[in-house]
Parts: sequence; structure tokens; C-alpha cells
Amino acid sequence: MARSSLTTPEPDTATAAGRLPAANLPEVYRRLGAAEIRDALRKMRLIRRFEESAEEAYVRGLIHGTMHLSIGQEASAVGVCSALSPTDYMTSTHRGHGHCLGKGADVGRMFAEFFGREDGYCRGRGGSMHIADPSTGNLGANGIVGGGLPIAVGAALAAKRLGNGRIVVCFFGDGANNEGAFHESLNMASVWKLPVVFVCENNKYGMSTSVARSTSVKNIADRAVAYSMPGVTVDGNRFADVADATHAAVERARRGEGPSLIECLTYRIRGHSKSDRNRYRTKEEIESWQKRDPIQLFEAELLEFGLMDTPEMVAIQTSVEEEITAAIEFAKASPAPSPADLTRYVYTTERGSHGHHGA
Amino acid sequence: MARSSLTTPEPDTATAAGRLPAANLPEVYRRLGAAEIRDALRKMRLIRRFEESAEEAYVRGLIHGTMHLSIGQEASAVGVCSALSPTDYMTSTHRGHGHCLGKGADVGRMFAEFFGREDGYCRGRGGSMHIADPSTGNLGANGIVGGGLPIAVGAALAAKRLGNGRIVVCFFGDGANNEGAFHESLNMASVWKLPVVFVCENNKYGMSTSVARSTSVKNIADRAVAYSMPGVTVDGNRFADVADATHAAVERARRGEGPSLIECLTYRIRGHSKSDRNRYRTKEEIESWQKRDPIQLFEAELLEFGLMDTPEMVAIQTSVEEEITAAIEFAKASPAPSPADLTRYVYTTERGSHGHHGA
Amino acid sequence: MDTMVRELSYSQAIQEAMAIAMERDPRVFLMGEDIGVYGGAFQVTGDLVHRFGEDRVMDMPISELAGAGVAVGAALAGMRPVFEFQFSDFATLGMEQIVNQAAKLRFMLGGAVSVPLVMRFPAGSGTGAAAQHSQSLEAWLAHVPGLKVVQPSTPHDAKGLLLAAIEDPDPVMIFEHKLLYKTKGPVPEGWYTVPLDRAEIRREGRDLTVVATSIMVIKALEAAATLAQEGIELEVVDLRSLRPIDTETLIASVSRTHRLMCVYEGVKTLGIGSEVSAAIAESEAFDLLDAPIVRLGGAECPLPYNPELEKAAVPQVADIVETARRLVQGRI
Amino acid sequence: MDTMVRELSYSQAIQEAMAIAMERDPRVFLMGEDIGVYGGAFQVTGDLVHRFGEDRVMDMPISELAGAGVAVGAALAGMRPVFEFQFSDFATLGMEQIVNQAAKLRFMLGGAVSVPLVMRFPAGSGTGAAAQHSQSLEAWLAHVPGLKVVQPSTPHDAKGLLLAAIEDPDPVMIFEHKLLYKTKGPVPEGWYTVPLDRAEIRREGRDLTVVATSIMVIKALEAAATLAQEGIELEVVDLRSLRPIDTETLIASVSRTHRLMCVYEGVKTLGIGSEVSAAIAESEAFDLLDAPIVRLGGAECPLPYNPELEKAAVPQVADIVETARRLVQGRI
Ligand SMILES: Cc1ncc(C[n+]2csc(CCOP(=O)(O)OP(=O)(O)O)c2C)c(N)n1
Ligand SMILES: Cc1ncc(C[n+]2csc(CCOP(=O)(O)OP(=O)(O)O)c2C)c(N)n1
Ligand SMILES: [Mg+2]
Ligand SMILES: [Mg+2]
Repeated sequence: MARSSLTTPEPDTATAAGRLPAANLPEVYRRLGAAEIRDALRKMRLIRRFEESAEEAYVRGLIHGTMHLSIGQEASAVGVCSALSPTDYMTSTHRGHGHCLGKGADVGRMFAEFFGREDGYCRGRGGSMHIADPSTGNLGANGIVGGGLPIAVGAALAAKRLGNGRIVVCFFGDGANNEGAFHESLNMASVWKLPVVFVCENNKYGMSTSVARSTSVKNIADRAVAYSMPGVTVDGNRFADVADATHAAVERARRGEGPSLIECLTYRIRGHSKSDRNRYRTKEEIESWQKRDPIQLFEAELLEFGLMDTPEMVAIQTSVEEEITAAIEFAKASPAPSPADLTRYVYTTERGSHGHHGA
Repeated sequence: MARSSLTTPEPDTATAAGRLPAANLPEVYRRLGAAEIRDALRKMRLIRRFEESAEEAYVRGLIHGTMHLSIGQEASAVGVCSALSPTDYMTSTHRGHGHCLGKGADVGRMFAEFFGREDGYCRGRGGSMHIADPSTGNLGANGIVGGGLPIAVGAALAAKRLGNGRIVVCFFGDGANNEGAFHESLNMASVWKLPVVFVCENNKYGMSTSVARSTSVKNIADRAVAYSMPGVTVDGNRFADVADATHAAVERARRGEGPSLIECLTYRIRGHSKSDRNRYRTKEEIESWQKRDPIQLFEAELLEFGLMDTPEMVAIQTSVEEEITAAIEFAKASPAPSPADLTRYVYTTERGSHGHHGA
Repeated sequence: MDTMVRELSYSQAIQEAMAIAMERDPRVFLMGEDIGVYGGAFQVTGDLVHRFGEDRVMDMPISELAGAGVAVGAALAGMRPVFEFQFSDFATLGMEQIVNQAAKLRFMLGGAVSVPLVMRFPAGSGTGAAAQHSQSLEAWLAHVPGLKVVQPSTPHDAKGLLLAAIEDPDPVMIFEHKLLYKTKGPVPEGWYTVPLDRAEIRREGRDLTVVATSIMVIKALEAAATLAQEGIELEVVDLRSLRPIDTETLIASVSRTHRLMCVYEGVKTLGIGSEVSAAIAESEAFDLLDAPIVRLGGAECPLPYNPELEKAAVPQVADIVETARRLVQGRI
Repeated sequence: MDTMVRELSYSQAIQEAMAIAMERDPRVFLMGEDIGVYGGAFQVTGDLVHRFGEDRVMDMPISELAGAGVAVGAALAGMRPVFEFQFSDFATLGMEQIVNQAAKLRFMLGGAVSVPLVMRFPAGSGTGAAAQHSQSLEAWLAHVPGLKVVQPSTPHDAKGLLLAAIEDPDPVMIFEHKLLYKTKGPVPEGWYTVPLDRAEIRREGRDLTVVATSIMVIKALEAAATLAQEGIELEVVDLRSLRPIDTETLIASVSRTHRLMCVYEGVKTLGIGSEVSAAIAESEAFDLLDAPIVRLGGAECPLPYNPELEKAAVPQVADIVETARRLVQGRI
């Protein structure tokens, strides 16, 4: 397992991945084929451009409500998902766009959801905070901090009982690690040796509250000992570190040895949500993390190891732009739900006028 | 701090305290005067006889509802309380008779409460599960497993803000250590460096569920690292071990250095409550723990170290018997609440007919 | 029929339903605190662990929030959990998962998932267990769209509603009354269901509709027997389903009797009787009412330990008799 | 008076109340998530941390259960906590401490303690935040003896009720509406209180009593203005206090208008209007009613994200106008 000795990385002094000697080639590059690596980079770009475009759409009034952007955290979403198979489950968070796309969701249906349309993943009922795609194993973002933790454990219990070989990845934030749900969930998963990988995206803040002010332990991964499970802290901005740690945890889970805790040290570049005035952190801090942009780090590493060249990277960018443009058009064209359908989908068996509906 | 290397003590093979060389005289005997030691032993007897008598009264129909007896756990209650001052706070549990008496409550008012009478600590409204005595700092037993943990942290916060030098002891069980409230409370207490001592009475079972089946860590005290606080596991049947560990934790709290976690390994001899059929444990296990009766261990140790003689011990027993008898008489004579007063004490400022009442 | 005369207790009926469901469907499993070898705090699961094993009759750590959430997750991923809160009071710890997750997931995801889970809540007072172990909190959950909420009053319904709940694709909350566990009644053998959305008229009568829930149905029937001797005929309706409420049956009954009284153990204010009253007061039956709609609910205080106070805190047969009499006699 | 014309927003009024209370009483402190330098999710605490310091405007970890319990413990031990749930939806995580502890401790201990704490719950829909950030759960807490529950609809009351709550020796729950935070109104300077147990008639009218809560008071007043042009005069009563309910004022109003309609945002079934309806249907005012009691409440579904659906899920001015008109015209 990629056991990084990182605690809080000093972003400006950290070694750029590209300068690592080839002997240090992370396992992930031996494990994944070229197509998979390409796919990972493309997903990171797609997530970035999806969120930037959603931000624009929000400003233009196409999206209402609020939104939690994960710009700067793409390596953790995609690194984790690179170790999963399509049938594996995931529970996500309020900051879940990256998780959702990482697991394979369609950008068009995501935009449609953000625009509140019938072709959205939630038929316009859920929006950004409830984005889900059960068809790719994503059981949903969650508006409740820590809300996905017990659900992940339950899905893992089901997978174990049904013997279907699936494992579950459970994303949560540093803020969530102080919820009772964290404690209860990790304990149960461990007692029952369930196939679940807990991934803490430690982006240094829960809204405005820093980890130091909220959390009584230096590394959140150190809390794993309280549940007799392995815990590692990795550089969450480096795809390879995340992917290797996740791969090891997933293997362990598939072997029936139980859960693991991975802490990805990362940073959200944008504010917490649309209402954040960034009063709790400095411009310098943000800038220092921008220098460790996970996409740039990944590209530099791929170039350094000769795993991809610049034209390929440009091609990815172009295709991502095309996909985003088409997706927004698709979403704009999608019909809005009818107010007459207000109480549809409350129950599976609907009484009265609506009857049953197909997808 | 008395850092015992005990994990799960093997009760039948454990060294009887009385055979310890005098050089190993526990600190507590240097710290406490003869009167205090006598008081500690007397309290342990009083608790034991109180509970045995309550059990009899229950059988005779004087007490209804249910009751959770702590017979076999007296050393932990009294050992902890011996390190507290009268103004210190305590939060207790459903198994809280020992804590309550340990902190200084009156047996007569306790019986009166169990009998549902107006002279009871709760005027007959609370019963065994809500026994409390704010006048001695006991903020109350709790019917909710883990319910007292956050309350203890709040009381500690108040003590710190008010600068009144009080500390808080928070009792809870091994079962409670898997509640989210445990995690959230220990984390907050540590982040805010509050003067609270968390005392886990690990009696091996939460109702019928053994620690091994419920808790994903070997020693509950090991969970302290997740909150950057000291954690120790002590022989909870040995007064001196408990008292020394508590003394150290209390000193730390008073110095403003924050919370500690103490795990007292002990055993409840009786069933979980009146409805327990003891299906989850063996007679042999119970008997092996009976051989480590905390009162006998304490007496043996006091004799061994020459700190008390047998006549004194007999005198204690006699005076306890007298106190119990008188207390039961007092309780029986106390009036029952009037149904007309049903909604009294719901609010401090009562509207309508009742007006204000003194104590 | 022979099978109809067999008598079981309410708790045996529940246990039998669980056993039948587990036999029929390998996805069904039970989860809760001390439901295995202990048999459950009220001995409802009894010896099921010996028959079905620890994987299907799962003791869990004392972690109600995650426990409830594990049930949600397991339901999402293909299982059919039947979750027991040891006392309904501890639902206060699981509300997040019950209300924000179980109840809303299907809607929030635009119908993409269902959450087929059952939760059982032993509720009510009368055991001397005081304020934190005696509550009747069913009204909270009946306030929540996405949940179905039922309250059986007989062994027959306890079994039939539970089987219906397990079969149902949506989250169903069952409030059982602790004092009913030992009551006996006829229970058919084998598999059958009782609809989750229908009230049941337990006794017909022309003078007053008494809509009662859970143990209050039993008390209302006793009161009805007493009043019958005075020539006052109560129609006792067992509400049974709290969400949805079977307003059709209620309106029909009130249209016949022209008077309505609601009897329930939960706190009077905002208890289930408040909803029944409001539903009728807003319906076409309003014009047919000859008297105010009276509620007999739990007192406005926590449940006290002292047994006399405890009794005074919830409606008793004598209260029902007295209030019904005054209502019918036009003295209210 | 000069001081009466000063206008503040609802959130400024709340902030001013907290500042005044902290100035007057060193035991008062604020606790919540991101209420310090962030100023609160809705900027209600604003810059108070700079004035009173981090010890009195305390950011806490995201731990709602323990947070609520810490407030209880601090209240027991001599402080006067004012606790903010960042969204009322997260109260689902704190219910144990609110309901089993705060509400019951005084009673369970036979009057030996009081629990002087205040909890603030930003509630309601209209912000596009979907099902887990838009609920109106006040009815749950109004069901619980031991709590006092209020819902201010104006900046004046927001301040006065909060000051009354902080002064009160018992736990007071305040449900604030997110869409009201920016609404403005006259707010007296300095310290004053508004009683925690009184409804307020906002507009007098002979034709129909409309009992509304929170933002629905504003909508009902708009509807009243519209209907006044048609000669229909609504009496708009701001319920304000949900526990206890000021039945006296309600009964007096209904006795004048002979018609009652309840408007509230919470889910209709078992929402606060159900209680108001039931309280009137059981009172002496029943005989004076000329029409069914109508409730306009939230739809029987979780709050949807899509803005049109979201609007459709709670009563709007047009709904109030339409229903009131039909009610007054005898068409209901
Ligand atoms: C139970 C609960 N409490 C509070 C909130 C409000 N809230 C939403 S996100 C957030 C911060 C979460 O921090 P973290 O877990 O670190 O995730 P991040 O936002 O940093 O990705 C808070 C306080 C919530 N949604 N749910
Ligand atoms: C929240 C909650 N869950 C469950 C219960 C039921 N219950 C009462 S005591 C108990 C066992 C508690 O175990 P532990 O904390 O080890 O204390 P012990 O009884 O062993 O002293 C249980 C499950 C409860 N009272 N509260
Ligand atoms: Mg974070
Ligand atoms: Mg125990």
C-alpha cells in the first residue's frame, strides 16, 4: 500500500511528480493500460470543465440553488474510481460531481439535472446535492454531512450477503469525520469485516472550520486504529498516490479482509459554496495549492514517464470541450418536469392518478 | 498514572491484591487519609447493600419498572468518586446507583425515588434510570446509552468558561463506546481542552452483546489516540487502580490540559436488567468474576497493608445495615405524588393553577 | 376454518411473520440490538437466531444512527432489512437516516431507486420505564412523506401488516405497543397480508365514532362494552394506518354517527388524533357533525415513573367512557 | 417614537438580540457551525465573533448530536447557550438531546434543574436547496412537552422572541425562515421581549380567520390585501407560538369570523395547522363555525430541486386567495 509519510504537504515545496526517477514509477502505471490512463486524465479534465461550465451556467442563471465545486480535487475522485469496477458501489457527498463523473456518469444528464430537467439523473428533483447514478453504482451524493457513511456500510453488507463480489467506496470530507456517523460506520464495517473503502477527502476545511479547529487528531487516517483497520494518508492531488492506495484497499476488501481508511490530502480551490466569502483562509494559501493543480501534476508525470505526449493531451482537451458543449445543448433541450407530477416518485407504488411509470 | 498492562484480566488467576509487597503501596493510600479510606470502603458496602435491598424490594413489589444493578462494579464507582471534590460534576448511566451514592447521595432519598415517592430525588418522576442529585454534582443517570457524554462535555465547557475550577466525570459503558455521541463528545472535549474525565466501565457486555462482537478495537482506552488524549485500561475491580488513574486524570483536567479516557475492566454480576435470562454468558464466567469481588479485594488489601482492621470493617457493615433499614423506613413513609400534579415540573415557570413551588 | 381459531400472542405473531418472510425470501434479514441470543428486549425475535443464524438475525453494536443507515444501504443494494429499534425512543438517534435518507431517496433520485425496508418500534408507556423509554412518537414519522406508518392493535394485524411491509417496496414504519406483546388473538397460519392503508371498523355503533390507535383500540372496545349497557353505541375504528390515513372509512363512519372522538396515547398536541380531527373537519363530513370533535391523547408532560402518575398520563378506559358519554349526551 | 421607525432586516434583528443578550449577561454564548468568522451560513451571526471573541461565538465541529448535548450540559451548569443548527434539517441528528434530554430533564428530575437554552433553526424552502435542506420540522418539536416553540414572522418578533427565549429558564426552540432573513421591518432599539405564548392578530377582518405561521403570515397578508378589493375581509392571525398554542386568541377570532383556515409551510399532514384545526374543532368555537376548517399546508412530498416544483410544493399567495375566496363564498 502506498504508505505516504505526508502529513500536511507543504504545497510549494513539494516535489513535482515529473521529477521522480523512473525507478519510482508508481504501481498504477504498471497496472493500468494506456487506454485506462488516458481515460483517467480525460475524466479529470471532464470534471474540471464540467464544474467550470456549471459555474458559468450558475452565473447566467441557468442553475439555481447552490453548488459545491471540487475544482482542485479531481485526482482523488478519479484516482479512487480508477481502482473500481463498474459494478462496485459508491456513496458520495455534497461535493460529488467528480465522484459521479469518475464513476462513469454522463455529462449531459448531469447538466440536465443541474438545470432541473426531466432528463437529469434525478429528473430535476435532486439537483447538484443529490446527483446519483445507480446504473454506474453511484448511490448518490448526500446533502447531509456524513449521511453516506452508514449507507455505504449497508451496501457493503448487502454485497457480502449476496456474495456478488462488489465492494463499496465511501467518500466523505474532513468535516464529516467528526460526525457520530463516521464512528458508528467505521466500527460496524470493521466488526463485520465488510468490503468497504472509506475515503476521506481532507481539503483542510469543513466549510470555514479548519481541521485543526475541528479535529482532535493530526491525521484523520490515524483514527483507523480505533477501528483496527489500516489507515493511510496520501497526497490527494497526485493521481498515482490515490490510485495505488485505493487499489490496495480494494484488493483487501475483495479478499474479505474488511474495510480500510484512506485520507487524501487535497484542497478545494473555489469557495465552499456559492455563498462563501473566503474569510477563513488567505489568498496565498489558495495560490500555493493552485501551483499543485492535480491535472497539471498528472500531465507532468505522464510526460516525464513517457506515458503520453502533448498532442494526445491536447486531443483530450478538445474532445472534452466538444462533449461539454453537446451536453449543455442536450440539457437545455430537455423538458422541465410538470408541476402536475409534483408528488410522483414519493412512493414506488403510487396510488391515485399517476399509476406506474417506466424510466 | 496507574498504567496497568491488563487487557482482559483472567479473574481466577489474577493476583489477589493482599499479596502485593508493601513497596507497591498504591499512591492512593499515601494520598487519602484514614477517614477517606474508611469512607470509600463504607460507600462500596453501602452501594452493595443498597442494590441488594432494592432487589428485594423489587421482588416484594415495592419497586416497579426495571432496574440495572451494578453489583460487582463498586470499585469503579467509588474509586472514581474518591478523586473528586463535592463540587465536581458527574454524569451517570442507566447503571448509576453506585455513581450516585459514590458522589454522596442520600440512601433514603434514593429509596424514596425507587418507591416513586415525593421525597425521592426526582419526586418519584424519574425512578432508577433518572436518579440524580444536583446538590452533590450528579447531573443524572441517563436512560439513553451515551446520552450523558455530550452533557458532560457541556458541563465542562461551562466550568471552564465560569472559571469555577470544577471538573466533570463522565461514566459510560462499553456498549456506549460505539455510539456516535462517544466520538463527537471526546473529539469536542479534546479540541476545546475541557476538564472532563471519561470513564468507561467495561463490564464486557452491552446488554447481551460482548465487546468482541460490538467493538472493533481490543481496548476501548486505545480509542483515546483518535482524540489525542491519554487513555488507560485499569483493573476496575481494584479500588486503588481506579482511584490512582482517576486522580491523575483529574489533576490533568484541573491543570487545564484537557480530557482523559479511563477504561475500568469490571463485571456486572447480576443480569442486565430484571428481564435478563443470562443466555449470552456462562455460569463459570460469572463465578470467576465473583471471586474477584471488589469489596473483598479492597478489604484484603487494606488488611494486608495494615490500613484497617477487621473490627473496623465489621463496624462499617453494621452501620451500613442500620442506614439501609432507616432509609427504607424513611422511603416507605414518604407520600406518593398526587395525580393532580401530573404536569408539574414540565416547565420552570408554570402557567395556570400550579404556580411556583419550592423544594 | 381451523386455522382461524389458532391463538397467538402479538409478539408471537410478529415473530411468525419474520420467520415466514425469511423462509420465502433470502433477501430478508433482521437487524437490531440484542435480537439474537437475547431474543430482543421484548422477546419478539425470540429464538429466530437459532433457526436462521447470526447473519440473518444480526445483533448490532449500540449505534442507532448507523444501524438505521445500514438498513437503508442494504435495502438500496438488494436486501430487505427488518430493523428493530429496541425502544421507539431511540428513533431520536436514527431520525437523520429515516427521514432525510430512507423517506426521501426515491423522490430525490427521481424514482431511480426504491428503499424497501421495515423498521419496528416498540412504543408506549405502562412499564414503569419513565420518560426516555415510554414515548409514542408515531406522529413524527406520520408527518413525513415517503414513509408509510402503521400501528397494529391485534396479533392478526401485527402479522399481516408486517408481511405487507416486508413485501412493500417502500420504507414502512411499524409502531408496536409494548403492553400488547402478550395479548392474544386469532392469527391465521402461513402467509397473508393486511393492507397498509386501511382503517378497520372493530365495532359498529350509531352514536359516536371513536377513532383509536394501537392499545387505545382495546381500551375503546372496553369502553364501548360498558356504554352499550347504557344504550350508548360506539363505533370503534382502528385507524391502523397513520400514513396514509384512510379518510374514506373515517368519513363514512362519521357520516353515520355524526360525532367523532379520537383516542391515542401519544402527546395530545400534534398527536395522530389532531390529524384525524383536522382531516374530518375539512371534509364533507364536517356538515354532518353534531358536536365538537374531541381528542383524548397523552398528557402534556413526559411519562412519569410513578405508576399512578404514569396511568394518569395516558387515556384510560374510564376516561373514554366518561368523555364519550358526555359527548353523546351533548354535554361537550 | 423615533426608535420605532428604525428598520432592520430579520437577520439583523436576530443578530442584535444576540449582541444585547451577550452584553447584558456573561453567561450567554453562541454555538454552532461556521457562526464565527464565516458569519453563519445565512450571515445571522455576522461579525459578532469579532466583537465577542471565539469563546462566546463558538464554531464547533460538525457534530450536531454532541453539539446539542453540549448546549444542554452547559445550560445545566450555569451558562445560557444559544445554539444554531445550520439548517433545521440537521435537527434530525440532534433529536435525542433535544427531546430526550433538554425537554425532559427538568420533569424527570422532579424540578431539581432547569435547562435554559435556546436553539435556532433556519428552516423552509425556496432556496433551491432540495429535500435535505428545505424542511419545516417545527411540528415535531411542538409535539414535545418540555419545549417551547416559536416561529417569528417579522424582524420585530424575531428580536423580541429571541430575547424572551434567552431570558426564559426552559428550552426554547426558534424556527426562523430562510426567506425572511432579508425582509425588513421596524425594530425597537435595546432590550425588549415578545411573549413566548401569544398569537398576534396582524390584520382584522370579519369574514375568515386565517391562522398562518412564519412566511405564510406575509403571504396571507398579501392575499388579504387582494381579497379586500373584492370586499372579502380576512383576519390574519400570526400563530407565532406553536407550543403552547394561544387558543384563547384563536377562539376569539373564530368566534367573530365563523370560519377558519390554516396556512403553513410544513407538510400538511400533522403539520401545525392540523393542531390548530383540532384545537378549534374541540373548543366552544366549534358551534360557531359556518364552514369546514381548511388547511393549506406543504405538499405530501419531499421538497424538490426544480424551482417550479418547489413553488408548487408550498402554499403561494394565489392558493391562499383562491381557497379563502371559495371558503368565504360557501363553496367549500
Ligand atoms: C449534518 C450536516 N451538518 C452540516 C451541514 C452543512 N455543511 C454542508 S457541507 C459542510 C462542510 C463539510 O465539510 P467536509 O466534510 O470537510 O466537506 P467539504 O465541504 O470540505 O468537501 C457543512 C458544514 C450539512 N450539510 N449536514
Ligand atoms: C440509545 C440507546 N440504545 C439502546 C438502549 C437499550 N440499552 C440500555 S442499556 C444497554 C446496554 C448498554 O451497555 P453498556 O453501555 O455496556 O452499559 P452496561 O449496561 O453494561 O452497564 C442497552 C442496549 C438504550 N437505553 N439507549
Ligand atoms: Mg473539507
Ligand atoms: Mg457494558
